[in-house]
Amino acid sequence: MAIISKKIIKDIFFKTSNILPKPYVNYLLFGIILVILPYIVNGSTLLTIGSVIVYAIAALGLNLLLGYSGLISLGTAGFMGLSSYFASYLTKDLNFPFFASLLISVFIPVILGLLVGLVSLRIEGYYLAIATLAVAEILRRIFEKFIAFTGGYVGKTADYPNILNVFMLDREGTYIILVIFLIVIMILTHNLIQSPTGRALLTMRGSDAAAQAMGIDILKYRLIAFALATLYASIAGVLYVHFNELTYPTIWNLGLSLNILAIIIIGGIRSISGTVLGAFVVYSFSDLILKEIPFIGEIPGLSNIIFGVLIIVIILFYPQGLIQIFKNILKSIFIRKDVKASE
Amino acid sequence: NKTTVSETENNYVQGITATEIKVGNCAATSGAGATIGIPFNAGIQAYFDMVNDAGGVNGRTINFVHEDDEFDPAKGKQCVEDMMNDEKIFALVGHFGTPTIAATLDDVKEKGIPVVYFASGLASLYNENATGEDRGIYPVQPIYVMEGRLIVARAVAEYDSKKIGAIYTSDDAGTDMITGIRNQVNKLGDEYTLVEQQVTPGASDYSAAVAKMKQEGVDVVIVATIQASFTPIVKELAKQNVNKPAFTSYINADGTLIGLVKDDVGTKFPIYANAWVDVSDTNAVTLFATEIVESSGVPLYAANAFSMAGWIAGHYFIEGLKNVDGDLTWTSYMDGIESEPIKNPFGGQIDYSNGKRLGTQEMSLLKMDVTTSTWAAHKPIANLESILGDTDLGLDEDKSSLGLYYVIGGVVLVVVVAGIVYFVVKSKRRDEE
Amino acid sequence: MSNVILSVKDLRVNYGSIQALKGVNLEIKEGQVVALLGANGAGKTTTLRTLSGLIEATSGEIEFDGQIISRLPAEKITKLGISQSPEGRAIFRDLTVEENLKVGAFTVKNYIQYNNFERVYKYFPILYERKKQVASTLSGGEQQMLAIGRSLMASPRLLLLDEPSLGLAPIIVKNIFEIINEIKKEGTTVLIVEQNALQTLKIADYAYVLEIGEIKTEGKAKDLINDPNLIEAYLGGRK
Amino acid sequence: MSKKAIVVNKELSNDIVLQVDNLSIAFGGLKAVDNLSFNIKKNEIFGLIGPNGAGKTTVFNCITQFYRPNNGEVYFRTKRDKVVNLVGRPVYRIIRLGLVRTFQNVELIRELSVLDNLLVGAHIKYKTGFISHMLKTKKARKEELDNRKKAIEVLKYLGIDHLKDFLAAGLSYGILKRVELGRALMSDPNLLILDEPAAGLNETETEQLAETIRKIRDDFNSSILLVEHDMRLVMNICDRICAISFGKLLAIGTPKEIQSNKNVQEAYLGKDD
Amino acid sequence: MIFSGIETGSFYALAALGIIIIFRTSITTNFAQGVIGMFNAFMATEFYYRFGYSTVESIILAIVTSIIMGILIDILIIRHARKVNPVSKQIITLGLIMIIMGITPMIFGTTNRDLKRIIPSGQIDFGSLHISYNSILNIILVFIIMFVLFIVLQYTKWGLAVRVTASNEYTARLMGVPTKMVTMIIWALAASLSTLASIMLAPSNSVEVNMMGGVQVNALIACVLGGFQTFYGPVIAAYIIGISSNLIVFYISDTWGEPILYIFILIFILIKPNGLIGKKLVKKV
Ligand SMILES: Nc1ncnc2c1ncn2[C@@H]1O[C@H](COP(=O)(O)OP(=O)(O)OP(=O)(O)O)[C@@H](O)[C@H]1O
Ligand SMILES: Nc1ncnc2c1ncn2[C@@H]1O[C@H](COP(=O)(O)OP(=O)(O)OP(=O)(O)O)[C@@H](O)[C@H]1O
Ligand SMILES: [Mg+2]
Ligand SMILES: [Mg+2]
Repeated sequence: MAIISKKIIKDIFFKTSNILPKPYVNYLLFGIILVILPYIVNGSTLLTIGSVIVYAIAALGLNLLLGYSGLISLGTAGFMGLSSYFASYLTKDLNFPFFASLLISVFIPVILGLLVGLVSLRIEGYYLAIATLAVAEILRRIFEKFIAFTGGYVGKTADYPNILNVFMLDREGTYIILVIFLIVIMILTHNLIQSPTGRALLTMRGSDAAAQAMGIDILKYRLIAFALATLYASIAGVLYVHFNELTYPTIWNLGLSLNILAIIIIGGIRSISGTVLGAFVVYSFSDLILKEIPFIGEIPGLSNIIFGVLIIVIILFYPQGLIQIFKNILKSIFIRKDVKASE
Repeated sequence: NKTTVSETENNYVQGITATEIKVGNCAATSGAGATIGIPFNAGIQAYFDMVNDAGGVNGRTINFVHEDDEFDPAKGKQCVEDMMNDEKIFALVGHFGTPTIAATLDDVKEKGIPVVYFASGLASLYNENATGEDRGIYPVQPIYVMEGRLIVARAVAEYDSKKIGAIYTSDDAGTDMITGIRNQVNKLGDEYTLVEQQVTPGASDYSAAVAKMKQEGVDVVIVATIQASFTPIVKELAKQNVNKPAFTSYINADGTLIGLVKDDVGTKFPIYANAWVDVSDTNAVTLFATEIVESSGVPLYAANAFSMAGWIAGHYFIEGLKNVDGDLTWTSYMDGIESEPIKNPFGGQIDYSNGKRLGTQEMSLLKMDVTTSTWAAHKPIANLESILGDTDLGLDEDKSSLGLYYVIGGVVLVVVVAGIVYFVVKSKRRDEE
Repeated sequence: MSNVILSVKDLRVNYGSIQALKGVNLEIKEGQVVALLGANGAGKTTTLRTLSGLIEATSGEIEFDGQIISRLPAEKITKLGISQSPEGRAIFRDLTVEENLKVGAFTVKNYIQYNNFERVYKYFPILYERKKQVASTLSGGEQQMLAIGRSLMASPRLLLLDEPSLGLAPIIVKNIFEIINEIKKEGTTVLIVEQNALQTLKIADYAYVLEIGEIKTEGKAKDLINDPNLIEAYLGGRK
Repeated sequence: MSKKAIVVNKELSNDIVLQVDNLSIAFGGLKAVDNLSFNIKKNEIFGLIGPNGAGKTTVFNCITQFYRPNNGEVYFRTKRDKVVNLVGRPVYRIIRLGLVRTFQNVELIRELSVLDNLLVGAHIKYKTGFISHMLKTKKARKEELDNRKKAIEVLKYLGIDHLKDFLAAGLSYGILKRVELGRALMSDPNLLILDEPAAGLNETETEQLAETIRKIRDDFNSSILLVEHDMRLVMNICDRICAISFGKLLAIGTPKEIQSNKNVQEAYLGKDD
Repeated sequence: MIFSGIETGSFYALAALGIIIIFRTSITTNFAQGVIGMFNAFMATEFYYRFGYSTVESIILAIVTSIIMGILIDILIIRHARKVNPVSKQIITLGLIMIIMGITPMIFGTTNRDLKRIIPSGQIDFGSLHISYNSILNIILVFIIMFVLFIVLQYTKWGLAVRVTASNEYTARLMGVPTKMVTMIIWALAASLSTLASIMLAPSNSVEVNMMGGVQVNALIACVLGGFQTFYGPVIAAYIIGISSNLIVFYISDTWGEPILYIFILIFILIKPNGLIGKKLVKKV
């Protein structure tokens, strides 16, 4: 019995840590666990986990961009915000159906993202990072000041999506949509990074010269990377506004972009499961765990301090991200035994 | 007029037991909003401590719970749900932060939970005739749009100013106030003109906006901003020697601000602030000061506008409670709070009867006294009508319908720019290769 | 007989779980040219890096001129007079040639620095021509010369050269060996790692042969050069 | 450059693969390559030698369009036996014509396995786009499988198939050089340009390399252009050698001729002891 | 107004200089630069109000604490982050922000504070233009600091040491450059620069947790506009931003002034991708 359970655990963990092929099963399994959650946890925990999912989606896009194409963007929050306002404006003010609004809301940020991608041919490294920051700052000012569209500092609300007038979703229903988006995106991303496109992106990151010599069109792949990163970010923005039923200018600030960056660094760059893990750490650790600890939760700000320390400690000791811990643990548990057994 | 305690616990509404009433709020007690949230909650707690020490209301003590939402509306929304559904509070007291309030207004209405005191002057709280699920909303603070109008009225009444300058922040407080200011200036007629300048809250340089005031030669300057921007703007006015009387919102009628600006301003120009609280009533102030210091242990809070606001929030909730007839339920509470006008401990009163949800409509005028570092009472409490003889108290907001065209225009612009840049980059690349 | 300037006792170095050096013993006499030979991956570079303090040894002792240096940081070791031309050149890519050389002389006084500049430019005239050029745009060989020149700028007492001839034209390679002879005459001790075993042995006084982290053979260069077995077995060369 | 320059159709005699005509490039005042001309024949191993800083790498960069020459043309016979001028073409298009290079400082991708690094070399063989890759369509899967097979063959050919799953980051220099060679071979080039392939190799490895290069010429039916400072290798395998100095041509000829050329000896080889 | 732009530009310049020298040694953009300054501005008020030091003394003491803080950050964190890549280092500075933002209200309470000017009053009048002595002092002080730093970084051995530490830390150590010392000095210097900026800004504003938010963003943008390769580029850019933002707000639009400025800057770096001063580095293969 014990042996069987160990084997099952082993299978599951190894697959999620990308050691064995076909991680679809694991992603789906993970999805099912997420879907069951609403029946277990209370409402506000669900909201927290919903946000985790939203930010995980945006972080997956940034992971593609930073981890694979080596381009760094601090504009994620701006793009998320833009799509969230579009989604809210289209569904609430103009009564567009959910999917139509999703398409349009995602289209505009992606065009902007492509623009940044074009620019990335001329501006690189930290210049690009700060240039994207400037783009996000401009967008945020627009969110603040273009009141007719954004509601200014009062923010703007939206409803839970209403799909084809058939499914009038409630919070749990919207949550399930979030989970579906996350899992589908995880699978698609997994496919992509294992494909020639993924290799081309990595090559471009490692060496411009080698990439070009091997026939990789830098412009094309930078555009792809930016398009996907903004696509993910803006999907996340749309989901955010429908799940939280609101959007507000100061959410979409530099801090959020940095947090999303923190997700992939803490979770593990170039790792899908790492990114999701990172999102859980960054966006739920403080709320679900730290604040529940009696002493820490009571003193305002203390949980922030502890979390700040934690981030630094993780980066100093696990530069490859937390996913590395899992892999190490699993390796030390299973592989050694396997080797012995096979001898 | 006594509330009878039901026999079986099952009959109690949420948040009520035989000995306790649980109320709560979500406020920022960490991060940037902590400056407001912590003293505010301390004020509420101080009032409840006082009530509890005196035996509570009808044998029930008040249990005040609160959670930190870090001024993040998404967290605030979660927190409010927590409060309503998990903590099962009876009422929200001191609902905090404009974005969170805007985001949760529908939720709390749907739930039907009473909300007493909003730490915001959001225009959508204003309702002249609340019925149905809108009934549970009890704004206390003045609505910003109304305040904007009041400031103009005061400026005109005090100095007969024709050319009114206004510097406002781009946040909700500033933009709502400027709406009221524009509105009132328009109403006054053609001989009155408005010079307005928007500034970003938390900017590090306000000199351009102030220079504009100077260039235009305005008669008075209205500083329609939150506290963080008030100090630097006033300092800049002094620095550039604009030296025109300044009027500002009740938000800034805070003793601690005087210390920050008095060295710069000196006697160069007078500064007036609206006030919906009257601090000249020494009894009320002393009571507040002793209680808050005893409860929070922070002497500074005795002169803190936010803790005073919290105190008022506690007061309004308790006064409503005292008026309840029969079993304590949400409906009976609403009936109770509407049953008679409730006096503000620091002057003025609010009447919630017949669905009136107008917030404070009358304000006094204070004048900054730099020698004693206090806001001295200058004019007593009055409403628009008594200041200027203006009888129209409504808040006609000007909502432009141009939004859609701008949006479409913006979208087209982005697409066109993207196209142009694409072709430029392409052709450039062809050149380079 | 001159005295021992560097002695290494039972040096062990690990990269994670990989053991790169498994107890290396060396002794270098002042004023000699000593060659450290061995196949790819034998641990030659690791030895040099450990001597310079860039890698910390797991155990063992390094004594330089009567002082234990195995626990000193790299910059202190350089100050004591050990200077290295590292594998892979490691030039400062965004600095000019001149600035690169200047950094090489970080530990010496200004007047010495001027002499050294002259000397390096004499050895490698091409560097003088390129002195204002950003180092990353130099040709491969020019970068190699820069790395060697930079290590000479510190007026070292012990010079560590890691594959100095890599990427250099035959004529310059000959030069390099002449330069080594010349600085030897000035009293500098040289420890050289080379793939080009025969040529190296010709100018060396003494040689060690490393194999997978251990010294397998050592002896006078003259003797080793005439030991065809050894050359065949460890250095993969014929002739 | 105008488009015209690109489509010029030049008559090249049938046995010539690459013709460099009056190539010049200068950096600031420095003439790195100065009016250089040479040609490479089919199935020839052609050596380019010269002192450090003579401009060899720069010539390579001008041929592969990493640099744009100030002057001169580079004609190339493509896989489809068409003659094109390379000057003015985007860098990433060159490989499609059948010309591929390696680098003086190995440019492999550390995060990728040896096998994946080889697959990068097959980039131009993929016809599917990133959307099919995301959806993992049937066509995309088949393509990947085919190329994988081929990569393993190439690895076997170079004798490093046992390393296929190792990350490039942890491998020794000699192996990396071979992987880079393998990556270049994945595109079935008809001209292979190698920049100092023997640097850092010991003598045995260098001899193996010489063998491999010859075999590649025969098995892949391609020409090879190489720069190398290891004279034994160059003299051993090259059919013809071009020696340059300060960007200018010194001599072209067979290894023997070059070895005995006074100018070359003086500028490059040094006097024999 | 232009003058006040110069003054604001000086604050940006100080902060930008702090960012750029950290970039040049630790190759990371330090997002915590602003909050470090904010914290030490609180320290200055603490020395002034609680311990009764004079304004100048308080400021000097705050600079000292900022130096200590910079050294601590280096010893406790940055020194151990050698193997950490630049992007992860940015996240470390994000962690620093969280810690400092959390600690500040705990130590100093939640009320805004006031910091006095060094020269409390007095001004020079040029017609309608009034310039306070304190502004002049600020500007001169900043100019002197910049000048000294510039000379040190450009013409001394230590300046070279800073640049090689950034270029390749391992090799720098091999050359005998005490890189640990260099990074420590640089972090201390950066912390004190930003503290100086916040202390100069404080009298015309007030000391509060968010006081350096705008300065931080503008300083970052100044670094890009000026180029990361020189020390003086960002400084010049900081002044340009300080002055032109005032001019744009005044003459073009109060509401959209800042976005317009940012758009101009974006267009500019599109045209000159390496900033005002930066030169393009050719990558050779
Ligand atoms: N950074 C590193 N991480 C892990 N292993 C390493 C590292 N550097 C070297 N090694 C391993 O340590 C051993 C010794 O390497 P070293 O570079 O010292 O050899 P070498 O004799 O200089 O070889 P070469 O002639 O190729 O330069 C090799 O097995 C190598 O794979
Ligand atoms: N981008 C550049 N900017 C300035 N000078 C350059 C640039 N690229 C090359 N050079 C100069 O052009 C000359 C030729 O360089 P190249 O790299 O072609 O030499 P090489 O013949 O390959 O030498 P080696 O054998 O040392 O690799 C060198 O002197 C080099 O400094
Ligand atoms: Mg080596
Ligand atoms: Mg070369």
